[in-house]
Amino acid sequence: GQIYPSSQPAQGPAGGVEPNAQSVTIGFAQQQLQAPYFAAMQVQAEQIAKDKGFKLLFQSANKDPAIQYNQMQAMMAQGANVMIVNATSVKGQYQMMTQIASKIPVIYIDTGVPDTGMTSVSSDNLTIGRESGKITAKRFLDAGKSSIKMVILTGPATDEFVGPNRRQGFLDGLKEGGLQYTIASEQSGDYQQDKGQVAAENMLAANPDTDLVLGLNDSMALGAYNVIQKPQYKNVYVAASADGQKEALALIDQGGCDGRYISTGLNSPSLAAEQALGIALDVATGAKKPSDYPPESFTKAVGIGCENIKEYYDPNSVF
Amino acid sequence: MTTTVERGQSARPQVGDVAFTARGIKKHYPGVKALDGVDLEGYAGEVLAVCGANGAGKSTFAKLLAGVETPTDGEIRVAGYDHPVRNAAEAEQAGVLMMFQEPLIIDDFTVGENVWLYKLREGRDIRPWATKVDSNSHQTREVLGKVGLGALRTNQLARDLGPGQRQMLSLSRAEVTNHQIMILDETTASTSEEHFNDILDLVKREREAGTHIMFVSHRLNEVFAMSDRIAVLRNGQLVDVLKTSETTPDEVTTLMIGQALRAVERPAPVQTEGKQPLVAVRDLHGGTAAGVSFDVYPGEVVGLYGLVGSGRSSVGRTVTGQKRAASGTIQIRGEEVQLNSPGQALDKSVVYLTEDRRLEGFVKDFDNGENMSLVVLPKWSKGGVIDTTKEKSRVRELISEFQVKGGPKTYTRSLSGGNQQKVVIAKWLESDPDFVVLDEPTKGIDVGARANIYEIIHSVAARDKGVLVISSEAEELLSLCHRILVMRNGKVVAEFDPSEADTDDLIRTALTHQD
Amino acid sequence: MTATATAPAPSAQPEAQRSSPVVDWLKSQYALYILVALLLVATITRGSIFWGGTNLTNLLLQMSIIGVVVLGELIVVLTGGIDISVGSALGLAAVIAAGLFGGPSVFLGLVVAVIIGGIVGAVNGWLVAFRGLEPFIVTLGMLALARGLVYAYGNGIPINPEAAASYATFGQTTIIGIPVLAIIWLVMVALIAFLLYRTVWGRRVYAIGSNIDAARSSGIPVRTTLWSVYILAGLLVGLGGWMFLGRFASGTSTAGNLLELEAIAAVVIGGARLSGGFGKVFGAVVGTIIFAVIANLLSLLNVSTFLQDAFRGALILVAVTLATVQFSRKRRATAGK
Amino acid sequence: MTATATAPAPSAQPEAQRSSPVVDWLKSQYALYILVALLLVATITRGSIFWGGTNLTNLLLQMSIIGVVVLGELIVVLTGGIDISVGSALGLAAVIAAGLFGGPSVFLGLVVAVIIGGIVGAVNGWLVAFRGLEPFIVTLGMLALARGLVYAYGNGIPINPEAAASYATFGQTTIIGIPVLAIIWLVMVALIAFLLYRTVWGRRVYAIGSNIDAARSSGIPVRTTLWSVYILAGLLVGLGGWMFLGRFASGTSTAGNLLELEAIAAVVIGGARLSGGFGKVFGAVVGTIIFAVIANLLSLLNVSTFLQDAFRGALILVAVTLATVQFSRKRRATAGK
Ligand SMILES: Nc1ncnc2c1ncn2[C@@H]1O[C@H](COP(=O)(O)OP(=O)(O)OP(=O)(O)O)[C@@H](O)[C@H]1O
Ligand SMILES: Nc1ncnc2c1ncn2[C@@H]1O[C@H](COP(=O)(O)OP(=O)(O)OP(=O)(O)O)[C@@H](O)[C@H]1O
Ligand SMILES: [Mg+2]
Ligand SMILES: [Mg+2]
Repeated sequence: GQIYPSSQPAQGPAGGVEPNAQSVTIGFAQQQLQAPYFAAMQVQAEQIAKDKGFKLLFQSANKDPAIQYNQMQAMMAQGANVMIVNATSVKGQYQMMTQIASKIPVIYIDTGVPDTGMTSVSSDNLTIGRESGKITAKRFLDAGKSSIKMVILTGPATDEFVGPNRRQGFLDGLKEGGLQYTIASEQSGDYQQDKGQVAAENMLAANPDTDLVLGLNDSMALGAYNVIQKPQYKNVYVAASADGQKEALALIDQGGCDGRYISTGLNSPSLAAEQALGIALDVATGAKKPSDYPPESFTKAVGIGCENIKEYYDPNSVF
Repeated sequence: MTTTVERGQSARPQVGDVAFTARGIKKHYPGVKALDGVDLEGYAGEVLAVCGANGAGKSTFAKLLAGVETPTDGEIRVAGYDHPVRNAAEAEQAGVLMMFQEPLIIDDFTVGENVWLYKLREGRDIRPWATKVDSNSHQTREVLGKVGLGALRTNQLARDLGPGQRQMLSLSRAEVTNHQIMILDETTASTSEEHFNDILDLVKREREAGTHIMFVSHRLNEVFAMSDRIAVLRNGQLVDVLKTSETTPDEVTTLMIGQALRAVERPAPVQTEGKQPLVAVRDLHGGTAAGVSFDVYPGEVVGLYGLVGSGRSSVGRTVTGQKRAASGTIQIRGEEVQLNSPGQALDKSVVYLTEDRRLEGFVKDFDNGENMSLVVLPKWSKGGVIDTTKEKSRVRELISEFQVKGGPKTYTRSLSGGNQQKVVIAKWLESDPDFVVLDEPTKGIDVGARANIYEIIHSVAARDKGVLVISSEAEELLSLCHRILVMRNGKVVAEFDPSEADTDDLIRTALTHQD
Repeated sequence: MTATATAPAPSAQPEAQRSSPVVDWLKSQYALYILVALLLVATITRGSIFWGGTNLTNLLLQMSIIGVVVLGELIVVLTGGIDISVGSALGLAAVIAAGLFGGPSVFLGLVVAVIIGGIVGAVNGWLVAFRGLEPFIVTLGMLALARGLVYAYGNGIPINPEAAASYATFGQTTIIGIPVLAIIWLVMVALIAFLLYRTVWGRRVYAIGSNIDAARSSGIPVRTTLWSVYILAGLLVGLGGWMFLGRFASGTSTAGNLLELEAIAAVVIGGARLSGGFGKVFGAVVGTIIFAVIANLLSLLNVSTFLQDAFRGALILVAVTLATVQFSRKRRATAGK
Repeated sequence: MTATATAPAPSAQPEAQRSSPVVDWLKSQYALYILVALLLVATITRGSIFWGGTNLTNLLLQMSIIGVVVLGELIVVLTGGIDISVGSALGLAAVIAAGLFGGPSVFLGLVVAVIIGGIVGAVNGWLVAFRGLEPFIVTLGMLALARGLVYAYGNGIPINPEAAASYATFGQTTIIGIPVLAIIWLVMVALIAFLLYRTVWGRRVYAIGSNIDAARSSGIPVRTTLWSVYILAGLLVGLGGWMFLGRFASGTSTAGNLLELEAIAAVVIGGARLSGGFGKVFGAVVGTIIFAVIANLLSLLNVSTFLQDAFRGALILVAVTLATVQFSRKRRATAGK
């Protein structure tokens, strides 16, 4: 026999259309909690569930597709109607997600698996990176530098999609902004602040004439920011290509246009969660059909720098 | 022999043929010349006893013959085998069976499986269903019966056996393997007279089958009862090889230790009338001890005799807090005490010298100094910080006092068996206990040092302390103690005054099957 | 003989040393109690879902891959060793089986995965058995090396075999309701139990783990046996890698990540002694089920992600503590240690 | 007493010692050779940068936190135990020290972190020493529990103490060019060395690890000593958590993640035996430095992320294998085992 006889995506909520939001169960398979961005998404989702009254099953997979698969299966066993998935692997989960999506409508958030599921709500990492890159380019040009040497803090080796896009976007943004750059070194900071700090230390020691440390997220850039407090690095600046973490925004706010944390990109966990949960609820209650949605939709993409920081910085937000 | 002759019917050597030849054997360990040029032959169908003081090199020679170690220089040839023996596998092919001083038993295997261990040897193919069947068979029980372990269940874990039983268990392999040379390295050291008879029988059978038997023991009476020739080692050299029928124990002793042995004097009787006993034990149960009562008075050396399994060690362990008593009372100087752990007993100055050196005797990664100071360390320290100068100097003194062949920095595990025992005795006596239980204290100790240990025991008692000596050697107890208790089936069944009893009395009492 | 009053007759003494085999067996099965307790909790809290067909199938699938790895870990632990490279080796086997020649067939994948696993095991085993190195440090090196090769092989990007669809179909096939992957696991359980309990090789493994000196001096070929143990463990891990492909149809670079901890934990909670010589296949299987049920249950109970780890940890601690309460009390009473 | 002249004169005996101490010491220091080889490679490939003041300071900082944890792991391993909860416990100590009362002062943080570490250690130790549980499984439970509490405490979001700035300042303070954090580490090294080598407690730790039965029957309070070992290890880990705050000024939820593997590896590569009773502080320190230098070097050489793990693994394997080649050859020649 076969456990998943069909490979066609489900055309309606699992277990049938629910009469109202109170009887809906939504599964949310988060890829990890190791970075604040993802943790904030959970906090947001739980808030929305409370407000709207549906039942939220939330699981986090520690970056491992195998664990995520098990968790999704467990959610289905518990009667989830719709599933929101932040995929752990863009390429590696194709068959897995085909199987899952044949039984339940799947909405991707942040990271999706192409050609599976019904829709994907993600931040456009390329654009976000580019916007942040443009702001950084402007700062250097304003300061009279037309060419910089930079080092990059990347994600782990398993980062197949998001990181490379953020990196490419940022570099494109620098180029668009008219700044020449050379990359002296790239090391992984695992998207974590402490690992990012250590990697930045090592790269700066090897390349003391660096102008810019780019972190592919704010956590790592914050680690690098700690390093450049040392007097010998007083001419080194930090930028991130994404996230908009509160601590980073605070630094941008504090430093103003002379600050050494130049820019980041907005990748709002709450925006994304709101949008995805809205779709999920509509599908589960039959307000809309899975086929009503486009395969992809993006959340707002902006770069945040000293000039527009006031719009985005909220000291009381979770993230 | 019961079984399974595996290595074909290849012509068994005739009695009198050369079984092995050792030429110019040297074995040097870092800093020690364990053997320094030994030439020796063994013949088929004879029992060759090897005698020598502790550390003379007996075990080393045996290990070389068995191929467990490789000589630094020289060559050993075994009859019927072309190559010099270079390792354990070759020796096994050559038909050498060794019983180690510390028997090698697989603790997690059952008694039955340990008997048939040789079936796991190299070269035997993987035969499904071949392993479990034997270990519980009638044949297994028969084999165990021959080595005096008939009462054991074959599916009992070897872990639970006492040292004496372990020795006999490893000896059972002699019954199931085929060999031309059998080495018994102090196999009798912790066995009682009863088991000695089993060993005698075994040796007799083997010898008639043409096996060469090498017998290492510190008990000269056994050596004389069993052997045809006696090889005497001293400091790694072969001093002489004597015909047993043409020599005397005194002559052997003189050759071994360089001078004749003084007779040990029986201790002067102590006055116990009207005194308060140092230790009073009433109706003690625990382990195999089932209702034991006795007193030990200050200044007394009391002996505890019995067969293996009669409950002596259980008594010793229970009165010293090594094991908890199931019931019964223990009073020290009239005051009832609860000894729930060795630590508590130590606080009350009550200590137990184990018969199980391998398991509980010393710490294998410690050197002599560290082992000797293990118990008394708190006394040699201030606020928990060790006074190293004091430790060093006192350890040196102990080493010479107990005639340990080895320095303070030598690992105890690399010492010869007898020297290890001396380290363990020193460790306990240094704590200056009020009451000390010595379980087989002279196990593996040579005749020279033995006299020394006896004197130390007497000097302990002379300071108004109490000593309880557990031994499987009736003779030893008779010459050492003021009083001897005999145990049987977990109870004290008789008390003897050594001046009015002899070995036979003790053995008979221990063996009798009715009260 | 006429036994004397109070004292037990000598022939009765051996009985006093070890209690009856059934009691003994039950005593040593505290893993089983933990499992029963977990199943009880599952039944009470989420009975209908937990015992539902879907969930049971999921559970079986979830434990079959780690189950095979646990068997490999078990035999290594029995020798007194440890293998912390199993997770990475599984990943390597999966990735190369998926990628070599494009991964055109499921069967070829099996061969490749098993060979890769065997090679990793052979290297580990050679260093441990013939070079005398500490298994922990050897397999730690292998842990990093194999994981590194996984990353390097696909630059961190998952490798989808050409036969992905066949793998996916194969992985969810069931026979009389039981997933094939689970059947493979159970067959391996039987195989390893047979090897350990019924062959000379198995006895040798236990002997080496219990007392390597005694084993050596009894003429047991210690080195080759040790080597064979690591190789067999490697083969099992390779098989696990292939099963991974069957289940996920993709060689992801995180395949098998952190599996080693769970595998060792399952072996240990199943009653095996880390210093070797003691441990049963049955215990290891129970250990495997325990961890799978815990993970499944935490999912079913929808425990907050932030608290899941805490729950899992607390559960492990409480379980092992409770399960030993009676025994350790008894032990103390008799032994007075 | 007067020796009775029957035996050979004792004064001739001390010759029979183990071989010359220097040779012996050098033989057992293969970790040192590995380190020297690594430093050579570093000098050849990136000499000027590697030996530059900035990098040396970085290196010292990078090893001081793990260095303190390694000391805790060492004493546990010496007793024959293992503690795989050190990483999580460090994270817990860091997060709670950062968050409790808002983390208003560096000194209060120290007190809180050390207390948290001590509590974790006390629980581990109690279960191991008094309940007789297997250290691996106990600390595995604690690994999950403590990490779970970290997530739960801050919902996975980093906790920045109010005194973040003071932590940051403190963390980069140097005294005559040496970072304070490194000085704390070195003081701890000296303290642990003193405790292990010069006190009754230290001697007992070794005795318990080498032969627990002999230790017990020699009247050593085995349980309380074991307990104290785990507590001390916990205190050190707590201290490490506080140092983490000093260095990163933020209690991230990943603080200390996977530290346990590195700590055990450093202890083992430093020559300690996992079954207990054998191991030196010096070796553990060398082990710590080795792993820090490897990581630093791979960074300085700008080795691709995809290849770093593979390089690290291969380096470990080659190093331990080479370092033992000569000795095992010698051993075989003499022992012929
Ligand atoms: N592995 C070893 N390393 C170092 N020295 C050793 C080793 N084995 C034995 N020796 C030394 O070799 C010498 C001879 O030891 P051996 O065990 O042969 O003595 P023995 O005659 O059997 O003594 P005993 O009667 O006490 O058993 C001793 O000094 C001992 O310390
Ligand atoms: N109080 C006790 N409680 C539980 N077990 C005990 C106690 N005392 C001793 N034992 C154990 O009981 C077992 C008794 O073994 P065995 O019958 O071989 O020795 P024994 O008869 O006491 O000694 P011996 O052979 O010296 O006469 C030993 O393993 C010992 O450790
Ligand atoms: Mg000897
Ligand atoms: Mg006894």
